[in-house]
Amino acid sequence: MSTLAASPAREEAGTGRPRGPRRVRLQQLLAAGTLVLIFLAFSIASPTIFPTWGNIVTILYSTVVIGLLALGATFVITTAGIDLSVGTGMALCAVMSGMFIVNWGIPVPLGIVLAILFGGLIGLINGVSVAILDLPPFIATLAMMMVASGLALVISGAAPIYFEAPSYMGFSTGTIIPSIPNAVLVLALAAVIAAVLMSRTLLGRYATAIGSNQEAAELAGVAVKKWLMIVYIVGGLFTGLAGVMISARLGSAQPATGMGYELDAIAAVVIGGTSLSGGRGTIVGTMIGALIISVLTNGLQILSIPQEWQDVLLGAVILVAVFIDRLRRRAERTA
Amino acid sequence: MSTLAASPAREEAGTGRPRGPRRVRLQQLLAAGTLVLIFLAFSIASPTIFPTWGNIVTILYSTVVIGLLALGATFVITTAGIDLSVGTGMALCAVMSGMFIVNWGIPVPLGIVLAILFGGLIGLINGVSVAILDLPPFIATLAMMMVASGLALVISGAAPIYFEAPSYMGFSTGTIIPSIPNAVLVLALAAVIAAVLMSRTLLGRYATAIGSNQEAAELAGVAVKKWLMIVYIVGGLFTGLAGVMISARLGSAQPATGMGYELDAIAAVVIGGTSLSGGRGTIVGTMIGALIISVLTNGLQILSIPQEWQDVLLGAVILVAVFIDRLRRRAERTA
Amino acid sequence: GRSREDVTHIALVSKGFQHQFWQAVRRGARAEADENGVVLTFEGPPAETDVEAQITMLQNAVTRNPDALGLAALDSRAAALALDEAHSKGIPVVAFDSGVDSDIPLATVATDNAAAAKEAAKHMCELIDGTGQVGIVAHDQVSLSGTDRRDGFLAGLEEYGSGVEALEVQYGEGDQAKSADIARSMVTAHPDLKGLFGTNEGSAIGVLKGVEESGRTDLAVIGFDSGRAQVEAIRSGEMAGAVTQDPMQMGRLTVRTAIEALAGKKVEKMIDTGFLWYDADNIDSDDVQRAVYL
Amino acid sequence: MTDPQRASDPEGELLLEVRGAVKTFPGVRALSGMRLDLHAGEVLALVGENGAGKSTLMKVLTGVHRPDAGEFRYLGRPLRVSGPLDAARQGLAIIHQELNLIPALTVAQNIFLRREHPAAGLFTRPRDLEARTRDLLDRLGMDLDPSARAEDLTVAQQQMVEIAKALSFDARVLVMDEPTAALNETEAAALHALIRDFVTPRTGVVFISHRMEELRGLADRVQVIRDGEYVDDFPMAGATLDEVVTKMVGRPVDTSGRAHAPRDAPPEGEDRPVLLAVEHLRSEPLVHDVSFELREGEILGFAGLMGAGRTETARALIGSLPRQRGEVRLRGRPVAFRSPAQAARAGIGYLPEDRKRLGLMLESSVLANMELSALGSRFQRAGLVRRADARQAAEEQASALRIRTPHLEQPIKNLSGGNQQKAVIGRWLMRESDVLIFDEPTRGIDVGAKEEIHSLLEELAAQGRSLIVISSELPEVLRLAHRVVVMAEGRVTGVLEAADADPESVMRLAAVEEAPAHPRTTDPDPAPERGRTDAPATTEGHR
Ligand SMILES: Nc1ncnc2c1ncn2[C@@H]1O[C@H](COP(=O)(O)OP(=O)(O)OP(=O)(O)O)[C@@H](O)[C@H]1O
Ligand SMILES: Nc1ncnc2c1ncn2[C@@H]1O[C@H](COP(=O)(O)OP(=O)(O)OP(=O)(O)O)[C@@H](O)[C@H]1O
Ligand SMILES: [Mg+2]
Ligand SMILES: [Mg+2]
Repeated sequence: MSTLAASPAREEAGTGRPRGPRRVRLQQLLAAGTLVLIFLAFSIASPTIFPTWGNIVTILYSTVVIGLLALGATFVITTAGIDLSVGTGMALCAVMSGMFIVNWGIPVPLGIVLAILFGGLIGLINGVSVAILDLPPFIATLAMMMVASGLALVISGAAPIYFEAPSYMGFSTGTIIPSIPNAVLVLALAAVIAAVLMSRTLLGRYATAIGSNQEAAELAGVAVKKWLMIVYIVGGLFTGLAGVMISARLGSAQPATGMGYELDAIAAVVIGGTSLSGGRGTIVGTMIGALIISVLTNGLQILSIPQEWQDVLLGAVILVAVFIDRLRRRAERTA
Repeated sequence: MSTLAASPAREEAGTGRPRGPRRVRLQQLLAAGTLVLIFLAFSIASPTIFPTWGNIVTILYSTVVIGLLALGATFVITTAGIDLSVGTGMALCAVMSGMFIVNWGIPVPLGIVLAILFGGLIGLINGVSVAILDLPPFIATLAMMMVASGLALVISGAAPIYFEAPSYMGFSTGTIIPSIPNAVLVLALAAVIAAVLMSRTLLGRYATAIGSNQEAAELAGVAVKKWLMIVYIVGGLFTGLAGVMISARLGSAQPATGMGYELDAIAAVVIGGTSLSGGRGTIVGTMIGALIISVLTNGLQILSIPQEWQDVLLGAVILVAVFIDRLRRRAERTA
Repeated sequence: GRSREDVTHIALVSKGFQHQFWQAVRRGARAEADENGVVLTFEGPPAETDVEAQITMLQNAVTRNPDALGLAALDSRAAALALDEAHSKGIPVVAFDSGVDSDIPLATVATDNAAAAKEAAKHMCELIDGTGQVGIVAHDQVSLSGTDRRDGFLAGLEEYGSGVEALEVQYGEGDQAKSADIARSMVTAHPDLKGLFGTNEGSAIGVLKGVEESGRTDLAVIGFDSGRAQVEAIRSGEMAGAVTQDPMQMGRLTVRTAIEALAGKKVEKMIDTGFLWYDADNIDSDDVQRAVYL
Repeated sequence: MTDPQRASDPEGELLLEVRGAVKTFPGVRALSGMRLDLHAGEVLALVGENGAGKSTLMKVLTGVHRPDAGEFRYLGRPLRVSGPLDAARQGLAIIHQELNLIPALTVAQNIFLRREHPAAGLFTRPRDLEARTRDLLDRLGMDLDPSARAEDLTVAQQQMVEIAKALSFDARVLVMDEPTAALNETEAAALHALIRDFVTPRTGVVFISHRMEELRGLADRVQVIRDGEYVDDFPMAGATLDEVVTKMVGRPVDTSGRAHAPRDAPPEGEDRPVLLAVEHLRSEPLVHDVSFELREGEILGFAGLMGAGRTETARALIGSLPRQRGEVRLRGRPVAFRSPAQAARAGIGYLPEDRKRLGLMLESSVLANMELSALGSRFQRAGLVRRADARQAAEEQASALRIRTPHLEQPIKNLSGGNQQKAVIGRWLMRESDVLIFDEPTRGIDVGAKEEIHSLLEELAAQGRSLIVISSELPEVLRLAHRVVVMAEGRVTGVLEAADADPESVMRLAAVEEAPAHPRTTDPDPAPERGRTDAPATTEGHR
């Protein structure tokens, strides 16, 4: 094969070696750059308030729910799928958590586990629709979105369920580490787990393979149906955890919330650099994406920009952020 | 066709030629079947009320706005894109229509045209983001969704704009043809135009080509950027028209509406059988999809099913509808 | 941001932003603020179900260290943490629209949604002389304003109209088009329907449109809140009447109370901004004119 | 034979035995009563026209498709496979015609997909995987980087990965479906070497190819199939090309075209007006400095090794790749196309080399694929598509190219590789254009069809159209070209008049720093055998 060795294309591949991994790392570094940029901008605009530790905690805290949903969504999107049911699914899981713990008096830790598992159940149903019934993910999860929002109301009797046990709220508001709410730790932990799943396990690899070329994956013997199911279940588990965290933060399960969260979550994933056409998922990117969104929201409110303008700016900045990301990637491709 | 004759496929070749077109027609027939089925079910459940002419008009009337948005979305989705900005974009166009006609006193017909063109402008911006800046349609239009909802509030001063001219309301509520509101005629006309655009013009062909393999289309000499822009502009024009129709119905431009309409519109398109992965768009299907949704909503309300159950059922039925559609298509493939 | 020393900053975190009711509150608050040379910020979540969004807004507002804070809590429990922080920072808090069950707020500038809706029910029963079917198009199924108005109205029907049958309540998210479709369906589904009630401006206008489109003219339509369309409909008789609260007054009083509290004045714990029924007869009276927003 | 110590051994153990295999697809009978024997120690060449059923047969064997009927025996026992992976694990490995790597995964991840030996059944072990891949690649003498992503590899390298994957199973039977279609002579030769190493007294190879020249050097036995049926099989040794082709097509075919290259009468080039002039074209990373002239009615051949940059040159020319430098003049007027659409409007069409990725709209019908390029120019009035005309023209084109499909509404993905290629060529023939750039125009096309396409290209040239033919098959270039542009490493290393163009001269120019690789390409009787012996010859150079 000495010819291959000699050909320029070979050199291309030669540089290819470190390129794959290094490229990703570099990109995330730069994506983080966008985040830092935005952060600095706000720090200059509001030096006394925005960059304070208190506010940073606020930002992190407000990232938790979207962050968790986005983590789950990253796996689904990596398979070239999409999950619109995370928002109302989260509400449903919150309600179930309330049913378990408040109405049925199940001990808090067990109740939390059950609520998370219930999220997995939602994911399972999505998985069946997509993998077995072969429905388009968009429509399958859209339907689930409606069903979940309905069920949340039915089960809760359309009324918030209030948690009594302080330990439950503590799960979000407590501070094992001084001045850092547990919710933030939970998100961090979840992110680490997600990162391992994505880059160090078969789940991540097969999800990528399926998203990159499903037929080829199938030909290569990957049990596509099975792994698709697992991916949606994993997504659902994160949804469940998000449901627990939001109800723990609010001290109550709000059956009617959730609608709209799915778009924010997907936005976070895409801003982070995961491709909606699949085959390319980065957990670090997703976290950065989620942070970009919450830093923007927080910063604009800190600067007390009139609310109608906040939407406009948020939209504009997201466009720019993604555009820069694009430029960078194109630059890399031709570099 | 000598080889066609000589080929082993000979047996089929005869029947083959007309098969394609006929197949499509057949499929739409069957999709319509699902609609008819649902309609019959409700007619049996509520024989005295549901199938009355009055209620049918109600259904058609309530289909207008979603229908128009779905028509526009069909083109975008055919290119494997997506447009999340149609909902709030519609609200913005309604507000602009109010500005033009009420605040600036532009004559109604011209004002309507301008409002529709404004929708085209929104589409143009989406088109630039997607075709020129090469941003993922999902994120580009998501950003536009935020910007539009913000601008609608800013421009209207967060207050509804009330139309005076009866002729404007008449554009929706009037009845050129006795007992059929003009809005329904507008939708019908729009659908016909869309159908022609999709199946008889370069626009439809190129949109399909781009959707099924953009690179191939490009190398085959299709001006991909140009046509992508046109597609998004067309989508925007339908959005504009929807904005006019909804404000004409309500007699006022409501700056705060629109959020959520985009998902219904996309759902209609997908239920109709257009593939979100592009390369396959059917206008008839989209209209059927839109009707399926509004028939379901109306029927469930007629039966005064509790709201929370309506969502559940709506979701479930959509799943089933799409699933049947899938089965049918698979059947065709292997038949 | 701005130089904080000289000017007084008051932050209002409301239950909503886009709906006209909240815009009216905002206008009233702004007017009062301008008169007193106070800098006002007004924020509210997109929907009255977005509790978390409101908590984040509240949190951010507290972080900004305003001189005083006004809150219309979507959920008192959820707001507790942020309120504690405000309290510990010595920021006086005024609750508005509905109470916050916490002793932190110095005062509550509110109105009784249930009572208002009950008033509406009373007139409904009179209009349909105590018998027949009545439909309710509510704007929200969970939030306080939604449930209070719904339940208040239902209770009112019980009390004043022995023979009145309330249909299954339907919810239109305060979206006029959706509410109109619902109203149409109700009218179609129940030929001998006597009256319809919309629980906020969007729902009311929707009901109005739905009835109008259905061609029925004999229905008693009652609305809630005001806004130009409702006022005109009441003038023209399409709508029998509506209960309105006094959102602008609510905004004014919230800001005024906050300013007084800052000035160290003693403030009343409970300030009721009240509500009033208006119809073709009293619509031009001064207090109605003051209450309704257009 | 190039490899005397390995005599063909039809008496070797019977590895594969197929009888009466039947497979039908909607509208198509791909296999009807097919038979096949493969003995240990032999390389069996499977030849047939496009759509004859070669790939289908192999897909049925390796569990991609379920056969409708037929008896399949492997190592004497009835063959039972649940799918490709299972087949491979049983020692029955296939390399598909269409590359089936997963773009987003690395070489290592692709090769050992589903064989990761995960820790605790879940955790991947990247280092271990790399190591295993290195061992494999070293054993095969492949210089590939285990952690390069498949999407960053050239077609040829992707092919190598597929092969490495197939060989990584300890396979008894190796099936290769047109593995050399995307390779040029040198790479093909290297592949042949691999195959020879693979074949032992206990293993056998089924080798599908449309490049008759290479078969003589490689195969022990040829089996010809036609229209899904077994035609004949015989030792390669005695067989002449014409026999094989005649059996394939079922009628005598004149293959003389390739017999006497280069074409004797190069049209008196000089006085023909220059249609297209390219000067110092530069398009990083693969094209550095390319200049050439295309005359009216001329066929300009482009030869070069893989990655020489011919494809990129063409794509920079039509504006689908950015160009940093250089001037292009069409009829003396400078042009700078920013998109293929502009080039097409100016009368320049480009047929991409990578059919599946860049040529086809797989989900769409044959018609939609064929009419695409001409829609805007020929088949519309005021934006309205004249569907009847388009269909009419497409049907004429389809029969002219002898495209094998039940009807034009058939999804093109259901056509055989070769017929897909014909459809894409047809796309450009349906549109009026003066300059046509064909990148690997006969990649995966059967001899008969290749012959047709060659004469078709000559016809076009005769009609005064100017053609650029990029081909990695030297004989093709030599046969068609009036002049041959040779490229290496993104530069033009020479332009040869047809008369002076022969494999040696071209190879010398193409393989710049690779001189030692081709000392023995001077072979006994150039004229008739040049094309065929070229591949093995270069290989000799390697070993
Ligand atoms: N999935 C499929 N669905 C329908 N028809 C198919 C399918 N696959 C193959 N065919 C048809 O079966 C016949 C044989 O196809 P096959 O790919 O085996 O031919 P081939 O000998 O490999 O041709 P080539 O040399 O061009 O690759 C062709 O007519 C093709 O159109
Ligand atoms: N499928 C592909 N994916 C990526 N690049 C490709 C592909 N096909 C061709 N190329 C580009 O073309 C170059 C060579 O492609 P290929 O393997 O077909 O050899 P070639 O066509 O002889 O080379 P060239 O045409 O550049 O002289 C590669 O270096 C690559 O840049
Ligand atoms: Mg084949
Ligand atoms: Mg090439």
